[in-house]
Amino acid sequence: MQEYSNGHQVDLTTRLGTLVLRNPVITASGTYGFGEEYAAYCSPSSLGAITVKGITPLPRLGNPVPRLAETPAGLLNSVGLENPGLEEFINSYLPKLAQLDTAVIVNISGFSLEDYSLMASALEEHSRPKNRDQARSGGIAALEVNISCPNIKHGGMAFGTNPKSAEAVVQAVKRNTTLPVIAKLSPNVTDIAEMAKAVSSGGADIISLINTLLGMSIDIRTQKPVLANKMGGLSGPAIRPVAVRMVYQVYEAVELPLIGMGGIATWEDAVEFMLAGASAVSIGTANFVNPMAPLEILKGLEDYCRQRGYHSVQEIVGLAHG
Amino acid sequence: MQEYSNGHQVDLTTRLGTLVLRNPVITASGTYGFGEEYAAYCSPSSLGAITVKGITPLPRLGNPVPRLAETPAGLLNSVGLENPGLEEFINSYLPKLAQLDTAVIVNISGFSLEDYSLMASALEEHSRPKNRDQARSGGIAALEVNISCPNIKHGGMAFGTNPKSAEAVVQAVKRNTTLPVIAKLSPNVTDIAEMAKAVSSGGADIISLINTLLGMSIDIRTQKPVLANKMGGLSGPAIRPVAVRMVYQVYEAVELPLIGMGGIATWEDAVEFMLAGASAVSIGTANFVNPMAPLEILKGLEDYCRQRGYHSVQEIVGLAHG
Amino acid sequence: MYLNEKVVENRLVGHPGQAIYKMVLKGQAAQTAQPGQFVHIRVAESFDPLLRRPLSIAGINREREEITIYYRVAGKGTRLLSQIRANEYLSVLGPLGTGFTIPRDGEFLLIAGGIGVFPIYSLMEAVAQPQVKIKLFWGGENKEFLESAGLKHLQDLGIDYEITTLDGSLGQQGLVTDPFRKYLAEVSNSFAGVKDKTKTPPLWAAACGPPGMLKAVTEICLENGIPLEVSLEERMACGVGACLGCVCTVRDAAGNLRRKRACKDGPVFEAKEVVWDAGV
Amino acid sequence: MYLNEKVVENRLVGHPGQAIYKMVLKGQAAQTAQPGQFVHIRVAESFDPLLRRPLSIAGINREREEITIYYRVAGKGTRLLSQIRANEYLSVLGPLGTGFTIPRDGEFLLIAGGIGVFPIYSLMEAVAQPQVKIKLFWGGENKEFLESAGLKHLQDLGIDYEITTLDGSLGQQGLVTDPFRKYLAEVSNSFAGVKDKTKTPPLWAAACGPPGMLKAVTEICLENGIPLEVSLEERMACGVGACLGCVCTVRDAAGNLRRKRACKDGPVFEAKEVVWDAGV
Ligand SMILES: Cc1cc2nc3c(=O)[nH]c(=O)nc-3n(C[C@H](O)[C@H](O)[C@H](O)COP(=O)(O)OP(=O)(O)OC[C@H]3O[C@@H](n4cnc5c(N)ncnc54)[C@H](O)[C@@H]3O)c2cc1C
Ligand SMILES: Cc1cc2nc3c(=O)[nH]c(=O)nc-3n(C[C@H](O)[C@H](O)[C@H](O)COP(=O)(O)OP(=O)(O)OC[C@H]3O[C@@H](n4cnc5c(N)ncnc54)[C@H](O)[C@@H]3O)c2cc1C
Ligand SMILES: Cc1cc2nc3c(=O)[nH]c(=O)nc-3n(C[C@H](O)[C@H](O)[C@H](O)COP(=O)(O)O)c2cc1C
Ligand SMILES: Cc1cc2nc3c(=O)[nH]c(=O)nc-3n(C[C@H](O)[C@H](O)[C@H](O)COP(=O)(O)O)c2cc1C
Ligand code: FES
Ligand code: FES
Repeated sequence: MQEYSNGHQVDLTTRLGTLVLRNPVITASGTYGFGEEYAAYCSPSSLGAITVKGITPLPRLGNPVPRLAETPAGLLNSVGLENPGLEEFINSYLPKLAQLDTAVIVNISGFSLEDYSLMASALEEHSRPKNRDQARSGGIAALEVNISCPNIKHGGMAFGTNPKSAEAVVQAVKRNTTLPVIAKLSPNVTDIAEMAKAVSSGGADIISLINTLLGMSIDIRTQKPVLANKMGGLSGPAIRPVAVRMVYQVYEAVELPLIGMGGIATWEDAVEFMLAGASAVSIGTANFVNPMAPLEILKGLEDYCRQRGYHSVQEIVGLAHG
Repeated sequence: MQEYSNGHQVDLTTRLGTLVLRNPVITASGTYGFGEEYAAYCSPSSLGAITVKGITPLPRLGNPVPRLAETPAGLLNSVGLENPGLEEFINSYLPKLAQLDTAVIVNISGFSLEDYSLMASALEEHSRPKNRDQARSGGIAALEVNISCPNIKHGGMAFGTNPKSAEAVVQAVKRNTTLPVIAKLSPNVTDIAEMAKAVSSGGADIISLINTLLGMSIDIRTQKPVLANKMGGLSGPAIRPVAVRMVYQVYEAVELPLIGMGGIATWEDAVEFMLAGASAVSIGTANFVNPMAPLEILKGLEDYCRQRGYHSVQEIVGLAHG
Repeated sequence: MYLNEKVVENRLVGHPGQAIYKMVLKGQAAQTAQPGQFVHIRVAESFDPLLRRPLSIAGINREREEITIYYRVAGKGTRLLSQIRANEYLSVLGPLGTGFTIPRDGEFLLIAGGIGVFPIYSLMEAVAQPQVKIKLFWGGENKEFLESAGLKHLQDLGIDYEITTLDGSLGQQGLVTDPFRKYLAEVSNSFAGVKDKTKTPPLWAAACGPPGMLKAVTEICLENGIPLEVSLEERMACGVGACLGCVCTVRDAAGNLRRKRACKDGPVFEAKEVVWDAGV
Repeated sequence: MYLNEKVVENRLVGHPGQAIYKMVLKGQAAQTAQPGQFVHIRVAESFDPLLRRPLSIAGINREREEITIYYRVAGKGTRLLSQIRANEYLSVLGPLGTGFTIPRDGEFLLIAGGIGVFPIYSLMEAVAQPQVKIKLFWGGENKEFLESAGLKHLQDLGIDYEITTLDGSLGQQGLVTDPFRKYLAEVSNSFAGVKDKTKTPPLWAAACGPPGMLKAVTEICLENGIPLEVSLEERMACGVGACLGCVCTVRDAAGNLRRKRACKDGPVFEAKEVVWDAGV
């Protein structure tokens, strides 16, 4: 690629169907709070998008503590969708989020199809940018449908492990919103490609993957599970090979743009996901380890593309295939 | 438990149905060769059992290299069942194995029901101990039915992700052997309890779990998958929380004795699996890191039991439940 | 703040069996550190262990730009930390969290259980004496532990303290709540004659230690009408309020259960709002 | 053997940009080590990185009970290794594998590509000179690399060598196979008159380097009828033959493809049996 000088600009713009981001680096739901907590370390305005903690129709206390257990290169969590509920989210959080200079993705979870429909239509009203400038920075940029939370008893992951229900949930959301709909897949399935096809039939505009792997840790002193909720979701570098494999498989199964996540901690990891087929990447657990991770990853992605002569970061998407 | 002094003997005998082992520490298939390779570091005679590399009816070259990729706290492998084939195994390897002072578990893999039947009946002939002494040390102690290898194109994991085929495979083996049959489950399924119930209906005497998680790693320099076979099986400490969770779930789903494995590297990990419901543990990838691991684990298990006043190591099995 | 702090000192203090270390970090953290806050330290570059480790700020020296930390080797993270040598640099998040309120008058009763004394050290230093009178109640396993965890330091500071040990090897045998309760009874006796309660010096209390102890201290203080702050320990991931991993349960003004984050809303809380053993 | 070896020395040698280190280990490994064998080192206690790292034995001193290793920092494992200090202990498996055959007469031609020269160092030391004449052909990226990887060491040893660099910054520009091929042509010319081939000194060859180079050297040696041994590098997990991760492909006497394990059956193989680019 000698035609490009080493100093050329790399276009970072990331088009996920109608969702256009200034760059492909997103923060993952549940790991970046509501956009404020990490602002001092890693400004939302330098990110492609932020994804807020999963919201449910009613407020939830979530699970009892302990909610965290560390495992080799991994983290088990059983937060259990603690969140202020839809109304409080709209009243207290959304106005602040709308002021951030970044695309805001709202992650929604429910226990029934009605829950999902309800949230989609309530958020729809708050999604319209008030002016042209907000098209990028204000309001809600997209809805991420969490059908894959392993930490709640009913619904949650159950929707995400059955193709029919997954399709139905996505359809319910799609009917009640004009926003781009991201379907977030659970890795706890036999056939991830089948799940991807199902949400694609349901009308998803984008697929994000993976959520956490269902895991467990036992305290040999107390002889009881470490997590009060017994099981939890495994995230972090430990799960990266599983996530990369699933992104690779889903890229071959459907035509939709993908947001890849699961253990991304360095820019090299991000490149790996993009080569596997992700158009954008989401950073979760790595924030806890290194709050600057999203920025370092963005810089590394850009340098990688520049050094290899790509004009746009999107040129590397899916290159590991074929 | 003050009635026991600190110095009491702990009975390590491990009864897995009719398979009786002198202690609960086993080495996992594919990680301990044919019993010779590690003999200098960790004598088979100190182990409860050794499991040999997966055998197929015909010899196999396995997959091309690279077959290994390291990931955070994990290892991807795509050996692809390289093995000398049934005949050569019986002629060249089995006689040496029979001389080891330990129980030998033969791991079998096939591409059709006939393959499994064939291997079971061929090995049946070589399973009978020639004398009383060999009941513990000679011949074949059990067959482990590998329906979960992710590294071969046909058969293998396909059997292990469909309850009906899993049941059929176990049945085919069971019909052709008098040896205890261990069904080895794949973790790459939505519902591990369902799979356990299926192999239980098929007549399995023991269930072992987990085999490797399907994963992938991409080389960002070459922009190709690191493994020549693209995907491989993820093992090592990274997968431990998933394995513990599955052992815990299967313990509640079926009555069969379980052999737990997946990322066990220390005695604490082994205790964790036993508390989750495993009657014995198998050590795989940890051998590569520390060839003395099985011995250290055995010692740690014994000390744990002694310090807590258990007379038999089997008393701790399943304590994390309820 | 996301900082690179220089390790000035990192060494075992006291009996090797107690495995308690003192670490001094030089850098910006000292500038804003408050007693009760903590730092979140990355103990190694590797992803095993993955998470940072939260450690209380036990000493603050703004002039020398140094904070002091005491830690006990509990597992693989603190073991790795103990292997760091002077002049190496550590990735530090902090100071994090909300610290103790520092009283300006009256008597400040400090109750510490085990290594819960560490954050109390910086608190004692921050209190202006003798305007405020300090009295510390500290309970530990045994003499060896107390000696390793800073008994001499207390004596040097000239602090008024009472000690309990579980095995009676030093001070009174029993729980730290015993002398604390006894002391409060004495105080209330000595003021029994004073009708106008505004004339008695105000009492404040702060506690750090295992949950059982904190709960007992809370009950005692509620009975005696003494405002108490407690420092809670929860397993933490982010340390900045983003992951909701470290919550404790409180009852809000309306009587509803709510969660607060130990890392951001705490680790120091008003004891009266905390719901112990929430079970949800 | 499963050993605890003491690090006697571990330091950067040569240009920092080349990141080549020399490590000396004291312990039992030296007793049985043979040129071409390797040690399998655990670089840290953590599980990230998980696996041991295979490194060739580049020097053997039985008297001092020391082996020498040269390594280039390639990734996180070797980076961690470079941080180990003298007097620390390392968990070492080895010596492992099957080494080179050491000729007792004639001329021994050694062909090394890049860091493939490291195992060649111990091989040269093991050859009894001058009964056996040694000639080394060594190709590298550039002058800086060759200087860092031990050029001076070669000069000290008084070995006869020819150097190539890809950029021509030292020695001849090009591939190491160029001077090797040229030299063989000269040798064969000089013996052109000798009818009785048993009268010419026997030629032996050994090579270590990247696969492309080894393949080319193999072709040259086959053409010239020179017995060649090659040392192969494959990713390794166990290092002892148990995992089948590190195989290479050979053709057996019957013409069938078979696998051999680089860690146990190799890393040194007879070049003529190796099937390059097996594709299966
Ligand atoms: C706000 C805060 C301040 C702290 N200040 C100090 C201090 O000043 N000095 C000090 O020695 N320790 C302090 N701790 C505790 C310290 O963080 C843990 O001991 C440390 O993280 C253990 O890490 P490890 O890797 O060594 O042990 P691990 O292997 O992670 O765990 C060892 C044992 O400790 C338990 N454990 C781990 N983390 C926690 C936790 N956060 N809370 C309770 N139990 C835990 C584990 O279950 C296990 O039994 C503090 C904790 C918090 C939350
Ligand atoms: C028998 C044998 C002897 C060796 N002797 C030496 C020696 O004397 N000196 C020396 O510097 N190196 C030697 N190597 C190579 C050395 O083992 C690797 O460089 C090292 O393991 C890389 O570890 P890392 O964690 O630093 O890099 P990683 O992060 O693991 O990898 C860095 C890069 O090296 C590649 N890589 C990793 N392992 C291997 C491998 N085994 N073969 C080929 N590529 C690999 C990776 O794909 C990656 O591109 C030897 C290898 C073998 C198999
Ligand atoms: C503490 C924590 C909370 C999470 N909460 C949510 C959530 O509310 N909704 C959701 O869709 N995913 C949630 N996730 C999953 C992450 O968004 C992400 O899919 C997963 O952690 C894998 O990425 P990682 O390995 O980079 O963390 C959570 C993860 C963690 C660690
Ligand atoms: C290199 C390698 C080869 C393996 N080969 C087999 C095999 O032939 N048959 C089988 O049933 N399992 C095989 N396994 C799976 C292991 O037996 C074990 O189930 C898995 O690795 C999880 O345990 P671990 O994390 O302790 O390694 C292999 C694993 C590895 C790492
Ligand atoms: S540790 Fe993440 S919210 Fe407190
Ligand atoms: S590395 Fe395991 S067989 Fe060679």
